[in-house]
Amino acid sequence: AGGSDDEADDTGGEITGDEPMTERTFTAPTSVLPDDMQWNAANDSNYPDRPGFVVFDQLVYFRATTGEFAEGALADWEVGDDAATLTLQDDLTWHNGEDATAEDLVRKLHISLYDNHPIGNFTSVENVEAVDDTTVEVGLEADVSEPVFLNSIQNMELDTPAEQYQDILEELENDPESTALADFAPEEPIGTGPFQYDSSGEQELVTTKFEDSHWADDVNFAEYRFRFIDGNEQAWQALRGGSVDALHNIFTSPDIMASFPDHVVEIQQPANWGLSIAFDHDHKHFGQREVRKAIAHVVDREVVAENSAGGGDAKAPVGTPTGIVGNFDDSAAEWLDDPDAFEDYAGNNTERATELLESAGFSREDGTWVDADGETLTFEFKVPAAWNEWVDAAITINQHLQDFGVQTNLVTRDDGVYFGQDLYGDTGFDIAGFWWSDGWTYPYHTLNWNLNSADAKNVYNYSESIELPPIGDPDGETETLEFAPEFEELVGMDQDAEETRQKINELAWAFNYDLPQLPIQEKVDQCFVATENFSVVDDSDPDASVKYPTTYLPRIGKLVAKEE
Amino acid sequence: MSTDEPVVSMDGVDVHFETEDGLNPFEDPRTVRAVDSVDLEIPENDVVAIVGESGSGKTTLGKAAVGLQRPTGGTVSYRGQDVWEAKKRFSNPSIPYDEIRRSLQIIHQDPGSSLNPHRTVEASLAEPLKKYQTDLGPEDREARILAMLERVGMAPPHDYAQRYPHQLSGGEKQRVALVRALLMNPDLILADEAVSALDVSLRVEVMDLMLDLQEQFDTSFLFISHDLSNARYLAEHAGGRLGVMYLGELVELGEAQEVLQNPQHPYTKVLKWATPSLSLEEGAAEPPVREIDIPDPVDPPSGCRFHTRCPHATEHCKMTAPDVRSVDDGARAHRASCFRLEEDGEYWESEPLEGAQLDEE
Amino acid sequence: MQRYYVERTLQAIVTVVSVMSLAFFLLRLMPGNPADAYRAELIQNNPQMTQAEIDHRVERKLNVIPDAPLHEQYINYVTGLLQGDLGESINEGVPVAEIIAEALPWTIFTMATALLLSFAIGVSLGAMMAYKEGSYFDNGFSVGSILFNSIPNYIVGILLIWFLGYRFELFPTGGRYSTEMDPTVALLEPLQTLAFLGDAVWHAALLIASYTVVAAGGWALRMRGNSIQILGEDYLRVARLRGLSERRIATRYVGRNAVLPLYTALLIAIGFALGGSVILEQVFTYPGVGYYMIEGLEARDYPLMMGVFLVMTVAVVLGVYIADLTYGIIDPRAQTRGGEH
Amino acid sequence: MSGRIDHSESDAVATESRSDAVLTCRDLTVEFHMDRGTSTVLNGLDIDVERNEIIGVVGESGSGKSMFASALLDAVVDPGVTSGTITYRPTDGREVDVLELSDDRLRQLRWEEISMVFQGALSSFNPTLTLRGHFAETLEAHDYDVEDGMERTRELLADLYLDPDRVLDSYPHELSGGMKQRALIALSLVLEPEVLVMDEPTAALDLLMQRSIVSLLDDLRDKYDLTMVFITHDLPLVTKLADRIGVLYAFELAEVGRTEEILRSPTHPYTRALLNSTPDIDSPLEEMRPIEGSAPDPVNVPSGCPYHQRCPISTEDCATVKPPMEPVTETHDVACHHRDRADEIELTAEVDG
Amino acid sequence: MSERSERTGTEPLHAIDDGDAFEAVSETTLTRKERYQRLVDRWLLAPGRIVWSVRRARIGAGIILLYVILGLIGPALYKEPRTNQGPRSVAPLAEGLAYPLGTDNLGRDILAQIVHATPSMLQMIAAGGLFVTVMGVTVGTVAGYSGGRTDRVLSLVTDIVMTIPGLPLIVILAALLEPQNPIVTGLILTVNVWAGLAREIRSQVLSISRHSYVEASQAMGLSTPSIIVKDILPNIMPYVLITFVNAARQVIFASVGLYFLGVLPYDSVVNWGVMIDQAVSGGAMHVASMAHWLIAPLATITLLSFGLILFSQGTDRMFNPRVRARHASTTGSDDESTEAGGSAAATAGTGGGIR
Ligand SMILES: Nc1ncnc2c1ncn2[C@@H]1O[C@H](COP(=O)(O)OP(=O)(O)OP(=O)(O)O)[C@@H](O)[C@H]1O
Ligand SMILES: Nc1ncnc2c1ncn2[C@@H]1O[C@H](COP(=O)(O)OP(=O)(O)OP(=O)(O)O)[C@@H](O)[C@H]1O
Ligand SMILES: [Mg+2]
Ligand SMILES: [Mg+2]
Repeated sequence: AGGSDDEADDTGGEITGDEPMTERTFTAPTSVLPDDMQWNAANDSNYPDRPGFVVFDQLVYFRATTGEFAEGALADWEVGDDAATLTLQDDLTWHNGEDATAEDLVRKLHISLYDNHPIGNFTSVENVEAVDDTTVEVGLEADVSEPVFLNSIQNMELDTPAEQYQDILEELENDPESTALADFAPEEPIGTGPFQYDSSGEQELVTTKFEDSHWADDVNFAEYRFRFIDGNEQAWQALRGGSVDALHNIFTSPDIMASFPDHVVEIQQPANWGLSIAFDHDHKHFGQREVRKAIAHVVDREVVAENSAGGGDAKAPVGTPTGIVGNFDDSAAEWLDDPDAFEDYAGNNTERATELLESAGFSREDGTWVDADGETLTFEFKVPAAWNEWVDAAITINQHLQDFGVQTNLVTRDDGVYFGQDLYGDTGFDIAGFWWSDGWTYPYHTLNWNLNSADAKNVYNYSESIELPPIGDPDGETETLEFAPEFEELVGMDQDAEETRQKINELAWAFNYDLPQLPIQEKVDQCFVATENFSVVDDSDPDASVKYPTTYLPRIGKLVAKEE
Repeated sequence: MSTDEPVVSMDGVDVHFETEDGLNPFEDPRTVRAVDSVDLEIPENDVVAIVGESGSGKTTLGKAAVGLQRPTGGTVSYRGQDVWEAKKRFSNPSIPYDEIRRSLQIIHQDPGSSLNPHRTVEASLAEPLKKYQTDLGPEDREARILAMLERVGMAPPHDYAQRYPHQLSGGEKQRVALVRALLMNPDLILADEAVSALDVSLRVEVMDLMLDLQEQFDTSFLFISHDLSNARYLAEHAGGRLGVMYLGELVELGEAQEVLQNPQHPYTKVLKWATPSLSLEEGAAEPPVREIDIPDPVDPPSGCRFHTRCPHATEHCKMTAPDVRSVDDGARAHRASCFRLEEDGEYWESEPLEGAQLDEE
Repeated sequence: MQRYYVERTLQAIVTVVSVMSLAFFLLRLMPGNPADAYRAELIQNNPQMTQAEIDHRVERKLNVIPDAPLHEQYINYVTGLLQGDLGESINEGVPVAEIIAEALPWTIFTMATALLLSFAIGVSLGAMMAYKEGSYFDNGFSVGSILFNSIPNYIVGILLIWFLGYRFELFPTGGRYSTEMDPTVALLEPLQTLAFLGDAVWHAALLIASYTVVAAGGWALRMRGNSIQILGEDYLRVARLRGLSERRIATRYVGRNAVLPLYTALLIAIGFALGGSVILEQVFTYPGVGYYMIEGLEARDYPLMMGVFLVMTVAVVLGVYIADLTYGIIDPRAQTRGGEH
Repeated sequence: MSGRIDHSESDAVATESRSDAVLTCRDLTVEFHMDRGTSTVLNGLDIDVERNEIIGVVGESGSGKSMFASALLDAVVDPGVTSGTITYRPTDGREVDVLELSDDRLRQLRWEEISMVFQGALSSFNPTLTLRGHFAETLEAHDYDVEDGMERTRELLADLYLDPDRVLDSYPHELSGGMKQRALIALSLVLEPEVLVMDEPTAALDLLMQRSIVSLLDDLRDKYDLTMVFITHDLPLVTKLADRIGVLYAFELAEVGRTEEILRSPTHPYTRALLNSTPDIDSPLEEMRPIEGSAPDPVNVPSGCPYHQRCPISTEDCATVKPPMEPVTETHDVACHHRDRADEIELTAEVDG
Repeated sequence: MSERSERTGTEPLHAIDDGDAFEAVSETTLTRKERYQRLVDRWLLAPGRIVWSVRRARIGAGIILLYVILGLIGPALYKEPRTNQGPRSVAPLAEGLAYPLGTDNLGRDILAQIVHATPSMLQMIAAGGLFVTVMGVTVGTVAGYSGGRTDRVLSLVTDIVMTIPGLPLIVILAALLEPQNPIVTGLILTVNVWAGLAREIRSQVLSISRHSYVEASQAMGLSTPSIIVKDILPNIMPYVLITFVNAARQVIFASVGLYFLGVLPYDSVVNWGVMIDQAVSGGAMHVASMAHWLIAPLATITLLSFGLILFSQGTDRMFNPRVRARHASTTGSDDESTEAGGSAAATAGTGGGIR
């Protein structure tokens, strides 16, 4: 079994850092047909994002377990009050042989700004300029704390060489509405990453080691291939059959993992997001805090998470719903001064739920909850049909609620309709599967997402302010809390300051008390590497939590080919 | 019911079928002239037997007579009322269509397909009663059916009543069909080859039964057969008439005995030749026709339609069609259409066709 | 007869046009649109992408989607169609015709092989069953045929993948040909061509097998019925009395006369096979037209779906059309019957 | 059944004397074993077919006529069992026991020596094969020279008033019933057989066509020196053609004799009834009457004389003792206990000439 | 003529005088019970006996009956499927009879899922089958019987509907209507299946209406509907039944296929197709210990489909009057020999049902 419980042998031996160069090929899956691929990430069709990770360099990389940023195309960065200074690696070379300079980064940032990239929240095109060959200064229009800023540029890749994008930038400068960027569809990428495009065929994309890359010294294999694989079953089979050496990120239940060869290791990374139940706050029943809380008490999150993970540990149940991620390793509680002051809604506390519902005027008739007007407490629970883990979780949640006498009905929806119309469109929902964080560890992001974001207002119609009692005293005197100003303040606050912590505690309490959403679980991404021909570090290494280990670890010599 | 009007009178009746699959889309669809300007009156309590080769239009004529085949020309009247006029939705006929429908019945050639295989004899027979004798209760219906079955010699009737058609012999099926027709109390029954499919010994039996019932119920019969001996048997017994059809035309019609003993049309003679008798005499071994096969009814010969086969045909026959001519006078005149009935005329002058002779041997 | 051809041709055209129009409007009535589908895809693939970014992208997608009134879109589509233009795939950004031209040969290859194979197997088996009517052989294979006919072909597909693909790893479970393969079909390179074709067959083997197994059962049962009927015909008895060899009787008499009525069914089945490939190709991730149908559906890629739908409809209409027009040539009995089959 | 053994013995003696028989049937029996019992559909038939004669076999529907025809070629459909003997004597003086032949020899005998025209002529052709194909394949199957054979075919077709070119290139469905029937006769003669067995060859046709074919057959017999067994339910049809007539009743022969003997002095009550029930355009009107009762079931043939239940002159004896086949004249045999009382049944059908 | 009737002595007795036959009335009346018994015998017992007499039909009927019983009383007798009612992925019989067919990845009893899915599947099948049958029979008979323009129009519509590639259309309709109600789902899944039946029935009706008994009924002035119902429909019943079965199979195949593709939405009510989908995506094909999760619904579907085909093969006899007569208790025995062999008509379509 590919458990990570066995040590050295599993990971294929120690990585010393001076492995000899080999002719090996590392093969991973891609879900885009290699023949159809085009390499402009801003174009919507057939952009191969996994291959993109090896061909292009991200500006910075993010270690999810520690919340730190690691260097990527940027060697250094500094975020001050009114400016951020970004310094490129000085040995960065484009695959076409040209040096990658600050001009290139400026081009990237300009294009991104024209393309509505979120750094536009802090700056504009005029404020971005190269200071020297490797340094770019970004003037900031408002206070931004470092993690918030870095988060916003983290998934940015240096992928716009002059050869391909100079004309496009010029066109955008002339006409910001131009669609030139979105229409551009280069058949071959030019990046700065450790592997460069070689060829693509019916089933495979071949990239070869780029000797001039910043990372070249740590890469000891000659090729990185991507094989077209569609669907999880095919992917598992490919890994099992040895036609790929890794899977980037596929939820895999313990039963299935058991079918993998012994030399396959699992690398877990916190995904920092997961399923929640979104309530329509405009709904007659779900707009009531008591109802939401009752539901929270009824759903046994541990069971749900376990079911959703197929009995494995790939989903961590949310311990205490505070709107802070880190349930995977309990790091969430570290942000709280007094974790016990928070309601944990643990287990299947029907007594408490009954109390709450009765206090809201509901009564139970023939095993069904009915409100004071005689209306049944009933809803359709919508989930996207193709998200199997969610469906499994929803089935379980549904079961818990039905057992408690809430008349629920699970409805699976076409993905497009679900996201396009139920969540972001007109059809709406009573209760739907949603997510309660968006991948960042810094609590600002998650709390903002739940309490203050456009989604909070538009998707589940959350109010802009609430009446909040003091922390730990739900029955105490309430005070009005306006969310928007709170978060505006928090954005610029130094993450290490005590007042920042205070604010986070207060907002977490607001979350815990009012339950804008009910967080159910937190996902753990699963990456698999076959260690027959390659060695990889254990997932306790913080670098293994950079997304995706299969594409990041080779850069830093933590995924290396074994000697032939 | 005692009008002087004939039960059915057909006046210049044509039935032409259009066949759709012509080879050339621009060509007019081809027409089968199944029945061509036929006049025929069937008075009450009369028997008319029609004979002719297969495809000569007997069935079509018969169906036209009982109002099951709409004529493309001419009129068919029931006691003076135009049948198809009466059927029209907003017409105001002197005799309602329902009554006409009831009065004209049919017995089919094929005993096998004349009864619904899925219904017992009783169920089949109950249908007309349910429709026309609504006052009868189920028990009375059953009693009547049983009585009728017994009347036609199917005893014990309740056994037969519960049988399915496949459990009946051909003769029995025909009897049931006969009963079904009779239960409607019709004025005219079209018996379309009603005995041809039966075993020889059964034919006489069924024909006798028909004669019997015709007598008893005062029903007229239009009896169709390709077998001259059967037609004769029935027609002569009832003192009825015999008609001969050839390619859609009624070429000869008259008292049965008269027609047989004194056939006027060469075709009637051919039929007579073809009807085997128990005689030991070596009849003329060669058929008295020039051609064995009947011409294609889709494209019937010009002039007299029989000229292609007639042993006496001349060039004249090829050109002109003969008129109907009465052989003798009288209400039920013997008539035929052949040039040879004329004392003189172009026919006698023109050249005989190849293989034909003017005079009989 | 000619009139019949003209009418039949007209009818075929009317059919295609009506089905296409129906499909055109049905497609656009479906809940969700390309932008929604795209949003779903973005969300699914990029959990860290911010809402603003996603909105921006979706908005950009909306620009690609024609937003003229429906009837105008329809007219545009039809005029395009008349000029041989199937439109451009919203999702893939390439002309639909290109996608289909690339995918169709593969579907035709697999489905035609499967159909012909199933037909050949079914017909021979059915004839043998009829000859041995009532024997253990007959009973065994009858039940077998019924049983196989009771299983949807994609389930057979799943089972085959399961056992031959995953368990024993004898066959690949997806894709058209091996990565290493250089797709060559050239007379000058017979070896490579052969290797390539062999590889393609190997890849399609399970797909073909799952269709074949199920369909063969149906053909066998029909062939058996037809043959049994013919075995009872008078002319067969006469043929035996005339001293014809059993082989001639089996082929020229029983075989031919029993197979002929299946000819129409075969052609129609060929027509429907394209449409029938949808689930199978999905199960085998075999990028043929059926696969793109679902791809198109998931992305609400109207032009792509319309294109695939058109191809499938035309295939059916063509199959029925050819069957109707040629049956007379194939079966002399039908010649005089005209259009009545 | 008690009478049967001795009657066949005596009959064997009687027939020995007869001269040039092409086919001699002795105790020819066909049985079907079915769930509800054994169905004897041909019961101990003894009959000789003389060379170059036309023998007519008549009987009502279901009396076993077709079974007799099939049995002559040992071609009774499965699972029928044929027993007894059929001796075939070709011109060269050999004697062939038809029922004992090996498969190969039987295959040769059929069509080359004895051929057959079926009751269902209209469905006797392969619908997807032209008539030329039928002729050619028959010739090939018997290793005949195809070219010669086709020449003969043309002649045969012409003799039958058919246009050889048109007919040979047609598919069966393109021909009318009469043409098909004649083509089938031609097909049965293409190998120049000695004996032609015809099972109701004209039943489905018009009278005119029937009559024409019958007269054609007469010509053919003379031209090709054929021996014919002509089976029909239509007595008048065969009287013009046949030299002798056999009357089948209930799977057994009731009476055999020269045609004029059967017509003039029918001796079996059944024959007389049959004659009486036959419509005829020449005979006076009042004289037709049906045969009462119905044909017996092959599983339960009445004991004794099978006709006794329907016979107006039957006695106790008839119900128990089976009447043997005994000669009335040298050429006229009948199986009836009351052959002397035959006159009691009025013969209404008067045969002239 | 008395002379003749005397000669025509085939009628053994003339108990009723000639004229009376026409006026005869009954002296006895059937009791209600007797009549009721006759009806029951004709419509229920006789078909039952016939089905019972053919092995294939007997097995088929047995299987179908099993499912019907399962659908009717199964849910009441057997426990409901619930998440975590047992351990995850228990193999069949691994824990005795607690989970006879094992459990799935959520610890739900698989037998319970199959049992509780049966009613909705049966509804779906019945709805689809009925829809096809009613549509097909109506359109087919109307077109075939009335002829003329009605026929041409209906035939054209039928031909067009028949040509629509069924599966893609269903996929679109399913996405369009998102049916949750099994009955609606059944209708959608058979939306174009009726056309094939209609076409077939039309030609059958054309040939049946050439039978002279139909003309005789017309001659009797019977109304068209009654001719259709009494003279024509009984003849096409075997065909109708076979099509019903094929439609049912189409429903099963297509529904499972579409659930499997994820095109059909599903709700809390379990469903065989959903089970297969969940099993496959849950990896049952990969792990031997979970194989039962996939095999159970597969076998359930196959068995039902198998039963349906067997049944339909046996049922043309049910409508065959020859067989009927032999099995009717009210009629005397019949001596017709049984014709052997299954029927040619009963063969199912090719291509696995969906096209
Ligand atoms: N419905 C029809 N459509 C087209 N042609 C028809 C139709 N009915 C009859 N005919 C043609 O009309 C001609 C006369 O047919 P009809 O059935 O009246 O002949 P018939 O004398 O009754 O022949 P038979 O003795 O064979 O019953 C035939 O050539 C036949 O093919
Ligand atoms: N295959 C069979 N199995 C059992 N009985 C049969 C079979 N074929 C015919 N019979 C029976 O054999 C008997 C004689 O049949 P046969 O065909 O010889 O009659 P036929 O005199 O030729 O009658 P028809 O004039 O109707 O052709 C009939 O009672 C018939 O039911
Ligand atoms: Mg007729
Ligand atoms: Mg016979």
